[in-house]
Amino acid sequence: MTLTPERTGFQVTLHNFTGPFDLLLQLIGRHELDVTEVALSRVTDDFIAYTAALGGSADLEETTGFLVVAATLLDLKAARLLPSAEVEDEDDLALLEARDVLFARLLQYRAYQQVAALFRELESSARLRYPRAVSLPPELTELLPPVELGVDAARFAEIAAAVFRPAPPPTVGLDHLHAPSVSVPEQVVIMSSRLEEAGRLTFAELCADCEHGVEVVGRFLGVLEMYRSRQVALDQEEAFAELAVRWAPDSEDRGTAALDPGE
Amino acid sequence: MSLPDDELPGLGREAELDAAIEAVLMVVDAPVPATQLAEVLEQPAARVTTALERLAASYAGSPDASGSAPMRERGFELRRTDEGWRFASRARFAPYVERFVLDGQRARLTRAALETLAVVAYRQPVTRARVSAVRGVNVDGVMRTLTARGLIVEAGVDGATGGTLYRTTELFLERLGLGSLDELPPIAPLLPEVDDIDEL
Amino acid sequence: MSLPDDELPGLGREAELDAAIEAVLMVVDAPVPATQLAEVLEQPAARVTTALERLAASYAGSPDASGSAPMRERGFELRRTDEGWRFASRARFAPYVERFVLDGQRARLTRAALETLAVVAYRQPVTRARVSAVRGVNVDGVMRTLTARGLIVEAGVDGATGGTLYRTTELFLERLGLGSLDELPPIAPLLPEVDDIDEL
Repeated sequence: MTLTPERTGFQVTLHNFTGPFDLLLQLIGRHELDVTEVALSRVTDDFIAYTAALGGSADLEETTGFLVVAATLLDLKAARLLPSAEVEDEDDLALLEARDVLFARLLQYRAYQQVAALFRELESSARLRYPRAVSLPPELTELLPPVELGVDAARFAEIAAAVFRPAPPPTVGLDHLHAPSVSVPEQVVIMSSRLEEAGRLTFAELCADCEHGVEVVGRFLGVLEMYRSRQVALDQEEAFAELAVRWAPDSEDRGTAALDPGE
Repeated sequence: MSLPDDELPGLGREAELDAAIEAVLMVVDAPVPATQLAEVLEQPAARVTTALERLAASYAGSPDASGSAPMRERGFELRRTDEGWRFASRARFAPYVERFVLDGQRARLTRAALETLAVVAYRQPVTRARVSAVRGVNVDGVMRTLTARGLIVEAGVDGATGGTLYRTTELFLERLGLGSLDELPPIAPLLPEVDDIDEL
Repeated sequence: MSLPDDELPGLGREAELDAAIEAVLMVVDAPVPATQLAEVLEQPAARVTTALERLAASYAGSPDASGSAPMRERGFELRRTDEGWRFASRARFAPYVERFVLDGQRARLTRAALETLAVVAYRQPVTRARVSAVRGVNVDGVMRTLTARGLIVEAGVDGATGGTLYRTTELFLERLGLGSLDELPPIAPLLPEVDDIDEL
């Protein structure tokens, strides 16, 4: 790589891309990096250059999509430039989570992209054989009995309506209007009192009364908060095993969970 | 519409020309003039006519001009009419063909046919592709049946897509007991939640 | 409807049975099960199936079981599907056939449309917002196009978000040459389960 002081100007050398994931995948492909490796910081500059070039040509929503990914990439790159430290504070955890989400989305997007390519092949081979599909010759049509619809006009209209109506009949879901707002400190209070009483609860038990996904998320963040402030210890036999939360205020006992996210 | 030349099988050999003609005639739902075949196959009309005659003779069990062994008489024939050439069942098997046609036939329309007819009735004139899109299934066969039964007819060509347009017939009104299309019951009241069925 | 027996050509000889089958298949508008043919021809189903297989092989240019000279490969083939048998044009002549049958509207799907279709196919029923999240772009326009072309349809409302759900149609399956959704190729095994990620 040569370092030249002045910028050589931005050049579009990619195929048409649709959306930030598409662009990112193309950049990763161009650098011959594996998506599953930590390739993101290497393509960050390219990605941001393209986002900048997008400028006024894209609409607000589209630009936002690119900017969200660009910001995530920048964060990740910045994190890699700094000396690696203990992952302790929430920002680091958030960053790791952001990276994982981005990877997961990229992998997901790539999987659908591969399927789409397969669809293209299926589509082109499926249509090579055209079936014989012809009308009855007139001499045979004459043999047929007179046609009957078997319905009256009113019934015919009902059939038409059934065809045009989006199926099944829509029912308006109202749940989303009352999505509870969840405060992490509140969840910490709830869980503290329960843990103080029970001593030890699995995470599933702690969440047994949650009605919404967002409450589970709130409790999980609450557990992390309590772990950080040394109120609880965490036990987990192995990755993906059941997580148990123990009440252990101010103790040095950190539990047996493999929480090192640096792996 | 034009295809890259390298995708086209060459038709220099007679066997290949014959096969290409067979492929087209097997699928097309109307007699095809030799001149139109010649144009599409990019061959001289005389050569195509010779090929058609050769094919017709071979289906009848005559040895073909190439001197190869005669084929047995086939159950189909290549029939030449004023409008062009088309495949047809050989006349002497007509009893079986008629029995087959009547066997599967019911006087009453199927539910699928009624639904397709309903789309044509309320959206006419309408292309087959449009009807197909509304119903989410291929309607080619049903549209042919409705045409053969005299309930719908072709009504020109859609300017935008080039697709054939269809409308309902007098027979349709008669079978429904209506004097005119204006008497079709409105379906908007049956679709309270749909603002504009054209969107569908 | 019943015909006097003396009008029916005897089908004792294999060549005659083959020809009778050809004659019937020439007028059908949809695949015909061997059993239905057997009924109409008053022959054992096994004998009819053997004949159908013999015909299919002979159109492909294989010597038939009677040991007579091999026929050249024809421009048509006899196709067996789950629903039955019917004639179709041979794949390699598709470029010529398409010049006749394309109804002015067989635009290939764009990459964006295919990708969107892929997400709907594997996640159905699915809301537009969900598809949009997977693709990372707004998909409103593409979803409208796919709906207008009958490849996807509305399928109720998501209880949690109130968003309209979408699913693929039979037309979609037909377009890809699939018999059912079960035949969709398995999606890449490394696809992480990201349903929950979408919630965050």
